[in-house]
Amino acid sequence: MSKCRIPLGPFHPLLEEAEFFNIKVEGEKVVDIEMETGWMHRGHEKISETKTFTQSIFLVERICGICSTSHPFACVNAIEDIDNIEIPERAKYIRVLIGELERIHSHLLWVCLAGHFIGYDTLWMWAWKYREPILQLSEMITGNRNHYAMMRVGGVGRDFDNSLIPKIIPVLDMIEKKMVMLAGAANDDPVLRSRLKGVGVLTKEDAINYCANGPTARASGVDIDVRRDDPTAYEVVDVKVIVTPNGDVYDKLVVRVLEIIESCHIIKQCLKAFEKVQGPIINKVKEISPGEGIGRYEAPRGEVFHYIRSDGSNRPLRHKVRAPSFSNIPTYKASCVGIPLADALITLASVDPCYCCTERSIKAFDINGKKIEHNLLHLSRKKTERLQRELIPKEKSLIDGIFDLSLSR
Amino acid sequence: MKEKEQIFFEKFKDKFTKIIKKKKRNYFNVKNKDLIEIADYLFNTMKCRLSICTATEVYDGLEVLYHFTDDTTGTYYNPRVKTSLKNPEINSITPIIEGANWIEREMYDLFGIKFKGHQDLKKLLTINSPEFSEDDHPMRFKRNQKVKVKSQK
Amino acid sequence: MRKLLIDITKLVRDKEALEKIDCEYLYHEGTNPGIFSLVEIAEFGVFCRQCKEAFCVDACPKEALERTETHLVKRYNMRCVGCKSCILACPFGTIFPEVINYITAKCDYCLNQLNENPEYIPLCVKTADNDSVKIIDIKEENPDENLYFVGDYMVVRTPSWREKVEKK
Amino acid sequence: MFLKYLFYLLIFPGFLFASVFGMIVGWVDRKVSARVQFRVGPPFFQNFYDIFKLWGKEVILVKNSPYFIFLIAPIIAFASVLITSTLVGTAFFFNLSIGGDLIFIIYLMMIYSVALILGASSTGNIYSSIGAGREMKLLLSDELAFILVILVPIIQAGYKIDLTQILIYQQANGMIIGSASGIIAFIVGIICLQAKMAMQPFDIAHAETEIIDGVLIEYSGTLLAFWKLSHFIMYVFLPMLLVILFWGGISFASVGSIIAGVLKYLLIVVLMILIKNTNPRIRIDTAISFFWKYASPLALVAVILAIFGV
Amino acid sequence: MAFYNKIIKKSIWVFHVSASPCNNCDIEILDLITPGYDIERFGIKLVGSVRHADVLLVTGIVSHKIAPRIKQLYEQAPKPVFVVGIGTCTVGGATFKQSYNKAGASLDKIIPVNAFIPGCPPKPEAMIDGIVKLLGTLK
Ligand code: SF4
Ligand code: SF4
Ligand code: SF4
Ligand code: SF4
Ligand code: SF4
Ligand code: SF4
Ligand code: SF4
Ligand code: SF4
Repeated sequence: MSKCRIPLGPFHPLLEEAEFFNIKVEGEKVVDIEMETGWMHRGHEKISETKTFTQSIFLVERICGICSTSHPFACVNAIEDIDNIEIPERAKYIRVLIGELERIHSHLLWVCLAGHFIGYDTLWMWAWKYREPILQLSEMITGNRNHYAMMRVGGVGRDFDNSLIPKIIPVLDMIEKKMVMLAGAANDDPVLRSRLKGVGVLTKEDAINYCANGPTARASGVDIDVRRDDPTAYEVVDVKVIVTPNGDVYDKLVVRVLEIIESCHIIKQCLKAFEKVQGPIINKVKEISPGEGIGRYEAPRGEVFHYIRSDGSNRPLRHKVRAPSFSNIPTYKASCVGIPLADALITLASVDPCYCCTERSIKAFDINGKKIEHNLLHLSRKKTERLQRELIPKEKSLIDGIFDLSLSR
Repeated sequence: MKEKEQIFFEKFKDKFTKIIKKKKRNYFNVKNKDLIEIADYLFNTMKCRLSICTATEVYDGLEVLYHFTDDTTGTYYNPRVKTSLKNPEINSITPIIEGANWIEREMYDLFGIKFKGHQDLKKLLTINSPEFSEDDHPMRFKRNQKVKVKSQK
Repeated sequence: MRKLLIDITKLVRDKEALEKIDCEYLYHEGTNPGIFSLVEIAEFGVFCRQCKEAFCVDACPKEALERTETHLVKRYNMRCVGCKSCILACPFGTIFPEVINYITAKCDYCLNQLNENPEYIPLCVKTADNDSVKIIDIKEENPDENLYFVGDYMVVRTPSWREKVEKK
Repeated sequence: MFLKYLFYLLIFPGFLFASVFGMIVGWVDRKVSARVQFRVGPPFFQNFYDIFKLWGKEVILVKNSPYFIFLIAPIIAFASVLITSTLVGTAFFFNLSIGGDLIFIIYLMMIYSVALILGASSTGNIYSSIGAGREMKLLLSDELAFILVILVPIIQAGYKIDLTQILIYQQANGMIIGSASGIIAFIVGIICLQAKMAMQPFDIAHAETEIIDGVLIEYSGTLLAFWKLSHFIMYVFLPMLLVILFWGGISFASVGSIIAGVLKYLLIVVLMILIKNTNPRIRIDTAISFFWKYASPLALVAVILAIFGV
Repeated sequence: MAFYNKIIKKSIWVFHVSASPCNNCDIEILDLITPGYDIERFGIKLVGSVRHADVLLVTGIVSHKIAPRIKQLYEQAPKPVFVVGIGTCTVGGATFKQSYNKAGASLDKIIPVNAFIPGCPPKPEAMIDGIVKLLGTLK
């Protein structure tokens, strides 16, 4: 029986872990997945060594545009960890506010793309419609739609304007209402449920073994959340961690939707605090002493990890970045094998590896990795022949007729 | 919670050198031969999660820092293993932790550290790249390229 | 006691001498090796008049310069933006434009290596032309030979106003 | 006589009318979809621009593929769609038909699908071949249901396989949709149309996010224009076919009846667009089991009911 | 030809090529087709296959690995095809200027580019403006 490899990608933007999947299928069933990475490799860690600490914050912001405040957040955490720098309370609230706004828009983006992936363009468009106000809020608060440029070592770069509070609350209420609606719709819609429930299950053991984190792990019942476990600004707010037991795509959807609602609650706590907590937003940092620091932050997709080693100058000597997807992507191996191709794609997407542009360039390889553009036609015919045999042995004659035609061109 | 940490440091007292303790962060040097045992203890007994490993090139060699995090307390345990510049080799921890697969491949790619016992050690990021051959490791410093070292007067 | 000697007169004579000197810590390839930070510390140590109301401190827009208790002026590299206003403001012209950069380097006098191996010779010493940087054994300051201590590990050879002050 | 048929084929219910009207309905589709998605949607002439533009673009042939099939497939498909639309159109507007035209229509529809499969598998692209495989599975699953659906009016009209005969029967005895078997068949029919038109939830062979437009991936320029045009024409005659079969067609007796006829047609179109916009794409195995387990048996029930004249 | 140009201006099918970007430009491109900006109003549509494309929207610094693929894509696209570089990345590399995995100083060293839309990321309005300006150059 001929197996066939479907190349997926490589036009897929995922920071250092941009991927190119070689999906080995038998018919429609996935038997193996292999990933080739490095298409988007830009060498951040090396570039960072040529930049000052302040500049690296903006560099890591550009690791990825979706959670573009998570990386700076973790980066400043790491720098502050070297010298145990404390930040003012108001700055903490501002950091939390930005982080949670980002989480909302990122999770909504996931809902959009998941919708797009299962061919539900209406869901895509609707979720995007609700995402747009969040971006506008971000623009109001930080001045930018995506790359916020708010984080600084020792605080934040821009104060929050208290007069914006009445504008933010209605948007949050709207989002919350819509999310409740979406959760209900996902629960009721039989077609949607059949596409998501029980699909691409990642067991708890696998999640732990593969060191998964973030919503991917939480959907599998692993109770971790950096915001609660190792808070650096989040100690000022209450964070409820959402954990679901099943690990399928449906649970991943549920976790994300509930997290959006939780984020709305956290933002409301911040807004309440802003009226009371005034004062400086940044501590002056004069020097970073030699040493090493670890910073992490719960990005929408999981734990962002930054390790910074300083030699006392104003540049990092080593700057290690680990995006959550780096740990989450290898879980594909556990969750995608043995399920139909159409499901594999949504499972791949369910980890949320910034999956907006997978469907790109085409190149085929055979099982030995040789290019097979030449006999691909032959292969595909063979496959179709096999399919017809499997599918309807009785009506074989009709189909055979058709294929004789195609072979004798 | 504190006890777990103490038991750990008691148990491996004579295997650690140069322990740096900070708030929620522990760094300690270990020997290459003890690495697997310590990783096994951290991962399976203390139920730590392997966040990532950081390879760094320092003046006299390469070092790899393993970042294990205990999610119940938010504490980091960072064993540091040193290896030589010429022939960097470290024991692989993939037999214990499946998730280390890509991490070690990445370090092999960028720094050229060979992991003994890794099933499938090939490049991760610059694989099949037209620019980088198999022995190009872009994160390594090109030492003393422009400098001609003169004899000491 | 072994100390690192910097001969500023010799360094200044040859314009490119500074650029040629390499540093053990090549973390930041090519740019700004540790010798710059050595020269900076040296010049704040021996050239700077340590004014009571320092113009340079007042001129700095980012409050990166500060006077420490020992009257030395110190530049904090996280705050400096390399605008070089301080160079213009100093009435004595004691700050070299070359060494006040936005991106700074750090020298630890190769203490790491020296601790392990006292015979160790740092790379800056190896690469410096005509003995402008070397390691010497020295007990105390020697104003007659223009040798002054700066900090614990460094000795600078240069004519300095400190000579006259001390002679008085 | 010959000229008249040529006129039918090329101008009125055929090529010119079907293309223009199809593009307009295609615009309605895009516009309604956009409105459902809170968007404004494209301008009225958008599909015309698209087709004209495609006409002028370069056609890229795939290396090492059988050019002949690649080139001829869209033309065969277009021709078969065109003839179908002429057949349906003449019946719809002029109450004219050749004997046994329903059989023709079923065959021509199948030829369209087969041409699609052939064209797709001739490109040598792996996504195309997956798309072709899916198209074939889909064809095999929805075809039975579709034929059963068509059987219902045939049986009700007294085993007549002409569209005109069915219309005449309906004029005499009321619409077929009024009967129990009629309504069941009509519902299954709409679902079959959805599959035939490759609209969600059955756009499995085109699945943009899985296999990049699947079957049409390698087509460009004029050839792609042919495919698009065929698709637009299907917008015209498939709903018309349903109107004829179940809903008594259109009568030009009065303005009111004309409007009623147009409304019937539009209702089906809008229904299809709404189904498209409120459903995700389903998996091919779900689709197969849906058609074989639910749709076909349901249609069969309708046929049995029709035989007993319910 | 003039007539044809008029038509092509009204019907632009774009294919989105992401060549090692930070994703943000890509997301903002998706923004364009969603309710907020809805460029289907102007007949601009995102397509999945490069064979159907009239405009290639390229984002990102082009890494060594992806550069040959980009060239291939450009060749595969049916002419006439326009290339628009979105974001500062394509212009000169932005913060990634020093990257060791960057092929060519800017996108036009790799494939011919008709327009650049700088910004990091460019606002959706800027992208619409850029595309409209590009179309304005067609006579
Ligand atoms: S986690 Fe994903 S979305 Fe977030 S910054 Fe990293 S790559 Fe981008
Ligand atoms: S103004 Fe010049 S001399 Fe005075 S403290 Fe500043 S640098 Fe030294
Ligand atoms: S003249 Fe210069 S050195 Fe003297 S007191 Fe004034 S500022 Fe200080
Ligand atoms: S160069 Fe630095 S220290 Fe000097 S004035 Fe400017 S900011 Fe201050
Ligand atoms: S770059 Fe120009 S505008 Fe910006 S701080 Fe320096 S002098 Fe001022
Ligand atoms: S002493 Fe060492 S650290 Fe300092 S400049 Fe010389 S080589 Fe560099
Ligand atoms: S003005 Fe702002 S956006 Fe423009 S180059 Fe300067 S920092 Fe960047
Ligand atoms: S221009 Fe800016 S936003 Fe766009 S891809 Fe490059 S770094 Fe990201």
